[in-house]
Amino acid sequence: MTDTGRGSPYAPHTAAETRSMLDAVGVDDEEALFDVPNSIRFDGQFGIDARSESATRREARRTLARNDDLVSFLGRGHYAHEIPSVVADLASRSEFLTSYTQYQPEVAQGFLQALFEYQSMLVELTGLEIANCSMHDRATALGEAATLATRVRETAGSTVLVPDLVREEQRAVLENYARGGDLSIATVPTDDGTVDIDALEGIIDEEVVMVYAENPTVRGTIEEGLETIGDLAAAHDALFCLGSDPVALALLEEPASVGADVVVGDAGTLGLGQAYGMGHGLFATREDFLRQVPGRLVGASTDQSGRRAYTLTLQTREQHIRRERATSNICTNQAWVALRTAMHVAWLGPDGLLELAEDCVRNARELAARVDEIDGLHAPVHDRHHFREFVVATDQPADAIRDRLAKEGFAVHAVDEHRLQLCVTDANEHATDRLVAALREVA
Amino acid sequence: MTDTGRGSPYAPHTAAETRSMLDAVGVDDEEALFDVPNSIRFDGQFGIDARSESATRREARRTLARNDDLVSFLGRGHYAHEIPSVVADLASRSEFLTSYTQYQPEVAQGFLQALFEYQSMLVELTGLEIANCSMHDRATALGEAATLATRVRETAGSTVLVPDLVREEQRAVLENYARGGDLSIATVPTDDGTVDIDALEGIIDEEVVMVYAENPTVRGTIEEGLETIGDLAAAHDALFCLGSDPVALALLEEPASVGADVVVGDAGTLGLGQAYGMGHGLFATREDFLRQVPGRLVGASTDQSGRRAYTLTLQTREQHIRRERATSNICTNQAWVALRTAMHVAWLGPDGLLELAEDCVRNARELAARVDEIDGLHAPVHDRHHFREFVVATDQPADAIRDRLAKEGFAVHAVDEHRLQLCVTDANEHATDRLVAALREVA
Amino acid sequence: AYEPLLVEKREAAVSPGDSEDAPLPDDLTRDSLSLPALAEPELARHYTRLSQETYGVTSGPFPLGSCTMKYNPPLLEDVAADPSAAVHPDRPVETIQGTLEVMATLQDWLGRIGGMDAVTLQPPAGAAGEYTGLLIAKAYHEDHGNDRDEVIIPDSAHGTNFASAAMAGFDVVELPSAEDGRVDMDALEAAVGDSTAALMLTNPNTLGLFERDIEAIAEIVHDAGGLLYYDGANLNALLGRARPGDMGFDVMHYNVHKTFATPHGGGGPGAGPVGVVSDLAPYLPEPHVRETADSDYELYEPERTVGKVHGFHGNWLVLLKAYAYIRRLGDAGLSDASAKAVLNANYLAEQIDLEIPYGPFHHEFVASAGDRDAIDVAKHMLDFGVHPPTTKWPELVSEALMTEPTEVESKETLDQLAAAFEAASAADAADLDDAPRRTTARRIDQVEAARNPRLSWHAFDGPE
Amino acid sequence: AYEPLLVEKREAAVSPGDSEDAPLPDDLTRDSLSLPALAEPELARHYTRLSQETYGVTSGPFPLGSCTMKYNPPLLEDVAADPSAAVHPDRPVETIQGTLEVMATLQDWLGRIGGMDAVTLQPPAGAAGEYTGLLIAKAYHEDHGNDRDEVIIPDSAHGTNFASAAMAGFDVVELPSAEDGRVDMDALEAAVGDSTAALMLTNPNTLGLFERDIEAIAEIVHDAGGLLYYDGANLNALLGRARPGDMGFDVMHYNVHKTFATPHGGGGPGAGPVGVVSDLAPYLPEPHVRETADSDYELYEPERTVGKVHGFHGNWLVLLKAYAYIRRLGDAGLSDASAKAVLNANYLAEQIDLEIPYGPFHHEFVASAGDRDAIDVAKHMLDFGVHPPTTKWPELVSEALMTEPTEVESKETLDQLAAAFEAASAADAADLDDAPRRTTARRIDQVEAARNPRLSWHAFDGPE
Repeated sequence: MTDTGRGSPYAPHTAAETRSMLDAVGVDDEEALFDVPNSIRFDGQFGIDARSESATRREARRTLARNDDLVSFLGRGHYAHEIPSVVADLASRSEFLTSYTQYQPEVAQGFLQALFEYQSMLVELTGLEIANCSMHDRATALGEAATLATRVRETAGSTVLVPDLVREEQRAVLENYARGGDLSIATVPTDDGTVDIDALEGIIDEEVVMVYAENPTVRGTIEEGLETIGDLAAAHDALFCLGSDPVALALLEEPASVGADVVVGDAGTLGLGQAYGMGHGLFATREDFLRQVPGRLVGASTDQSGRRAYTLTLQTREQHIRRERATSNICTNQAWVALRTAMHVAWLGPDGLLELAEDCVRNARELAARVDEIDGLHAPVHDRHHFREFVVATDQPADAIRDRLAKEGFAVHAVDEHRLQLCVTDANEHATDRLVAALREVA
Repeated sequence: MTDTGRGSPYAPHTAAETRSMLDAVGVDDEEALFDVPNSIRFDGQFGIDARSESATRREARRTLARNDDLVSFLGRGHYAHEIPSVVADLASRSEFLTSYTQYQPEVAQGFLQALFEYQSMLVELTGLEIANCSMHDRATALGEAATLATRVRETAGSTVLVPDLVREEQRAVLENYARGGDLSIATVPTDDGTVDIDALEGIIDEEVVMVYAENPTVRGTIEEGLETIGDLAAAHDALFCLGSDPVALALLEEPASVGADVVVGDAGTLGLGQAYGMGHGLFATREDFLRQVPGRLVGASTDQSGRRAYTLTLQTREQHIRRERATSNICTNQAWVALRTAMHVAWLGPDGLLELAEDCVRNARELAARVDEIDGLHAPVHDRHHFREFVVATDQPADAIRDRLAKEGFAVHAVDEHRLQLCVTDANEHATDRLVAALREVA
Repeated sequence: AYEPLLVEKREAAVSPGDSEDAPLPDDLTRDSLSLPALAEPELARHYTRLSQETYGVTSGPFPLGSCTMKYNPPLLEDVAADPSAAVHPDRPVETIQGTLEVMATLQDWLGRIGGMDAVTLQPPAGAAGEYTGLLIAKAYHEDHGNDRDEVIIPDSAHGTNFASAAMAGFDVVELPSAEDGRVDMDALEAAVGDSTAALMLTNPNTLGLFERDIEAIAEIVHDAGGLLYYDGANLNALLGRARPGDMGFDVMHYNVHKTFATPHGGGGPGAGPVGVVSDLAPYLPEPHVRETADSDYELYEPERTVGKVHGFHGNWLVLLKAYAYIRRLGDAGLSDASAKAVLNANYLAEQIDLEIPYGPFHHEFVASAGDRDAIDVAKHMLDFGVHPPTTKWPELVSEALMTEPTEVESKETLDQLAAAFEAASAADAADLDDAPRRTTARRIDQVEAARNPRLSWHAFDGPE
Repeated sequence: AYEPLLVEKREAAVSPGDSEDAPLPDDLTRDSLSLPALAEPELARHYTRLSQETYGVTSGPFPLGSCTMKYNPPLLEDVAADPSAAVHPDRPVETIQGTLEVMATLQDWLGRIGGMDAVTLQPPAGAAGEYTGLLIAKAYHEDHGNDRDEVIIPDSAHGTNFASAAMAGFDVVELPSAEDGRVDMDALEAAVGDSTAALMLTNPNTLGLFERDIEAIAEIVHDAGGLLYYDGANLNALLGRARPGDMGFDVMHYNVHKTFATPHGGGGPGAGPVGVVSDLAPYLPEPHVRETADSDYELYEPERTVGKVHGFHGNWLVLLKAYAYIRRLGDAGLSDASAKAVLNANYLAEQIDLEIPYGPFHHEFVASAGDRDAIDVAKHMLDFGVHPPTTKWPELVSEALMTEPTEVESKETLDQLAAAFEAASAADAADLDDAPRRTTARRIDQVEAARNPRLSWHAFDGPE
């Protein structure tokens, strides 16, 4: 391991072995093996210095230390829940971490079973019959839902309805999918933080291929008219796509029971934690759409000795076989994050998961009440039930409060000039007393 | 996982399962199974609150954060070398971490082979034929060497000779071993940081059962008269026990070549890092003493199908079989640390290990020269070659300099009123410029 | 040993409405939820066993062609596990300068490595990178008033190329390969035209062959007004020897989970950063990271941005690992990685007797199983303790065994692989039919899996 | 699969004197050094395979009597991996207040759990704890002018008790067990006297039986002027139900790697803290940790200290793990651990047909393999995927199978264990002789290993 700057520390070749391999191949050196015209030969000088392992670790740590140490009360689609130590320990086992997509199922039964279990948990949580192994993230899952809608809807149409409260970044991703699929996006207004059902009724028509709603919404409000939305979508032969996450799904109305055809969301909400927006796209749908589902599916089968075995299945939907007629271009997905999600759900169990979800309601309610008592702050702004987060009206400019809180060690979101948003989970509830005290100072 | 304060989170029993198990046993509740007189029954109230997993982690982190964040230039028998990430990753694999002493070798071949490889590396490094799986630490290994001496020496005698420069803590441990074994400790003076050979010649007699020396010494000096010490010991039928560590052994004179009969030391110097003095005792000796070696030994054998296999061997030396006539009381040792040491040695390879060792000489020499240029500091105090560390004479009181350096973020050792000691390895050499700058300020 | 499903060990149901202090009214909550209910020690055993039934790079050679299954250093995991890296995407930029510095540095390094002027890190996978690149090409042509709706793709290209082109709204024009396995220049001349938005190319291609005429290819495509897209799947063949930018490519993606050693994780997450020449830089996804005059970092919206391809900033933790890998290796390490990857492929090819119709190849080669079924040979290779190569693809070679050993294999493991190739391809029909025999599961019935889809444990609720 | 030794994969030699810029003169350096020379990917595969050939608690049931192989939560590893915990032992105490607070808290908790007045954390293992306790007893008696050189130990005690007593310079007086498997009171009366320094006792004893007469035992020993030593190996049976201090014990050790879930690590490191009643507190090893008046922590030398039993402060990282475990469980968790440990032992015993001569037992029982060799039965149990119990000990039971399932086993795994017991003990002679068959290695020749000791790879240098 004395090779810093001399070669790859991960190539095991001794000089003698390299020599004998070159001899076997019949060339003088490795350069002779590169069939590259001289006109485009590169001299190898990227100008990137090598570092020893410890120096690499130290430099990365020093650089990352430029991130301020803040307790985050941020949410809006990327949530932090406490990850049990055992999840990181098991997921980091190198057989899981370094394996490939399971194209040789006979030596990948472990990972396949774990993904099958992941799918099963999401089937249970959504009430739908099919969940895939993962999409890139919630936004791309939403995009895939829209293209699924165009494939499965019986009549033509080109409109996707989206509430005005969806994160603009997610909508931006959807817009790119829509552009490729010749779809257009139309906006459904909200009323006090949830979908304005009357307005939706006015907008929806036969052009609509999909209606999207979220529960909870990006403002933490809980939708109360999901069944109506589902009925409206069904009445117009439009898919009803619901955005959620595995914690909320444990408590809130089951998507299948309100007529959802597709559920999307960030399943990395369990198992991964804060990762600058990295997560993995939950994608569940109805059995009817089996041949149109994007993404990988693990199925049960039997092996030659008659025992139950797992394998990737229905691969004829996928790009490596169907190419431009595939249901999606997705190849590398977020399998390892799905593994972590499954481990976290399993660790919580039904009791633990439900309790975690209930605390998302209780803690938000309690924190809102405490914030509301502070002069200059009014919470929650929306007269709804909330999950994890809520909006706070501020007398002072919201930006100023946010910046002063950052100095006190807290990260909160400024929605607009006079509104903040606060998100509380098991990962930051221990700091709520300090947050309230700081808010009292700066509001 | 919602059971904080309700029971053990690691006992999987549901209420129904507990009930059915109690029924099978034929009792009403678990309490009925405790055959404890009422007079000494305890009510279970220790007054220790339970914590959730995340709260436990948070509390421990908060408590440990009371340790100041200092770059350590401390050594004196407990050394820090950079641990490759792969060592922690592999050693933490649960099969290694949670396994037991290998009393069922058929399902412990992996750990046994790793220990066999550890033994082999220490055999190579010491030049002696036998190395055991580990003692508790360097000090207990030294104690065990002394009791070995009493068992293997042909004539009676009761004196162990130890240089005056040995850490007093190590000597204190040895003294307890000596007391139990009816031995007494006598001191050999040193001359400018290494054993005073003339003085040793004057002291040694037939009463001496063992002569101990260190290379490098606790002051970082490299002994130059080891062969003479070995000859003197041999001439008086005394064992020659040498203290060292696996890094130093890669470069300095091979113990076997200078007549050492036993080598002790902290092998955790590689593989473990700073751990408040935790490490593991290296213990190597000559083949002649095979039946008298303390501690566990892994040997090669064959299994029923004729293939090479590993097993603990020569267990008749050990306490669980020989009881009060055992070669030692050691049972639980430091096997997992030995595993880490072997991994670290293997990661370094011969080139890497030698380079690391050579840098221990070069870096100490270079730092001493730089320190010597600072007004008020003189280094090295001893006119010897040094390994990792050296003593610095100070004009100002050493304590004051040490305390001011702590405020600047550095931990150094004050030897006495006007002497400091500095230790430099690959783990802190990146901070030597800053240390020198700080010394310039405070010296 | 057979490991039961989690629910088969213990399951329990809860009903949100049941508790006294239910925090929500009944009509807003679900009726019940039934999930596995195991204690931590039971989970630890379950997943430990599942891991042991999974073949990873640490299990042995993993020579999947075009997948670049190189060793994933735990160093990268340690770097990514730094608690300071766990930030929320809505944090104000002035509070996450560390994250932004890593991203800006990685952008810079990838640019140097690919010979590109600007790089976005947002695409979360290689296919997402292709899609991003094509969105950029589309926007560029639209901006220049060109109505170009065709993307040309060689028949030997990765399936994602075709699917990504379709997703971005393009028609695919498939380009047949020439007899030497490379681009057929006449066919290319015939295919390009006013509708050509881009040509997508892998170089070296999936046969491991360098497209020697790449400069001429670039000229043809550029002359027709099209752009050249580089699929970075095979970049591990060329590090330090040739850069897509220098070859004439306008857009490229990098697979950091291939070239830069971030773990594949059983199928992901990866990351598919996209590099572009300066003309295309205004089209990169937003937000983009850049250094400010005073050495801070900021996010901004590129002038003509194509918008977003990920809801946040891509797979940050994966990017961080790639950053650590590139820093660890530096110039010499990266160049050596390619040297040894190419040497290994050539050495391995030399050790096996199977026909390899095309060459000279670089980091991978495609052997033919001849009159054997490539899948049978692959399954039987499993019995020798190695992972087999990719099978039956590319179709240019019959019964293809597409083999990429990467630089992390030693002469010893290459010899082991070669022995497995030889033994499996020399086995008799009965042995091949019966393979694999030494794996956790024997040969799995794919037809049954597809005909009678059982995609969750709910499928086992009834009598099995 | 057979895994070669590291040196059998690749070895290289270096000679310190060879380099141009050798930092030391030749006569101070060794001649040469020959070690394995492998790259990291090769090491990762080597040790991954070795780990998979090792049975741990995460592999399945591990019912070794008196060893308390309970589940080791990764939480503990995370806590111990905190970089703030990595301090040097020579750091001034004011710079390591966090470490000292953890130690002081753990001392306090262990005191409460054992009913002891003061606790030292220095002994690095259970046997080191015994030795420490006996050094304390010796110093105490010497201080009181007593010349007491005998330690009384029941014949069923752990081997370490005898060895530790010998190491501390005592003569051992072995106490035969009564017919009921407990201390023979008459024999005890006969054994105690002016020479009695201490009686060492495990309670429940190695048969799992509680010494019901413990108060009378204490009276006898105390009346004779001796001290009572408690071997904490079986403490997992009694948490929250009975405390050694309340039973009359004066000194005890705790095995944190048994009772408090720190991992065994293939044989260590553990930790063996020692608790004492207040009269003995002045004799504890130095340095000892205590809280100061202003809530800081300091190290001091107990007035009549026995000195040191470890070169520094014991196995700090192990102690830190034990601290985290106790904090996680708290009163209710600790009590429940014992309740379930005892229930599990009784339930398992109920499920197997073998004779269990002594009872009522607590967390462990000793079954007899009857006319079978206990080792054969144990080896055959391996074939059923479980770890067997401790064999042939204690000798009070012929062909003993000493079984301690701990609280972490579920009804399901206990049933699995019971099935393995039944199948193995019912197997015919041929099957037993041939066992194990499904393990990495078959039955290993112990005689060969001892007769022809090959203790390093150097033994294979010549022709094997």
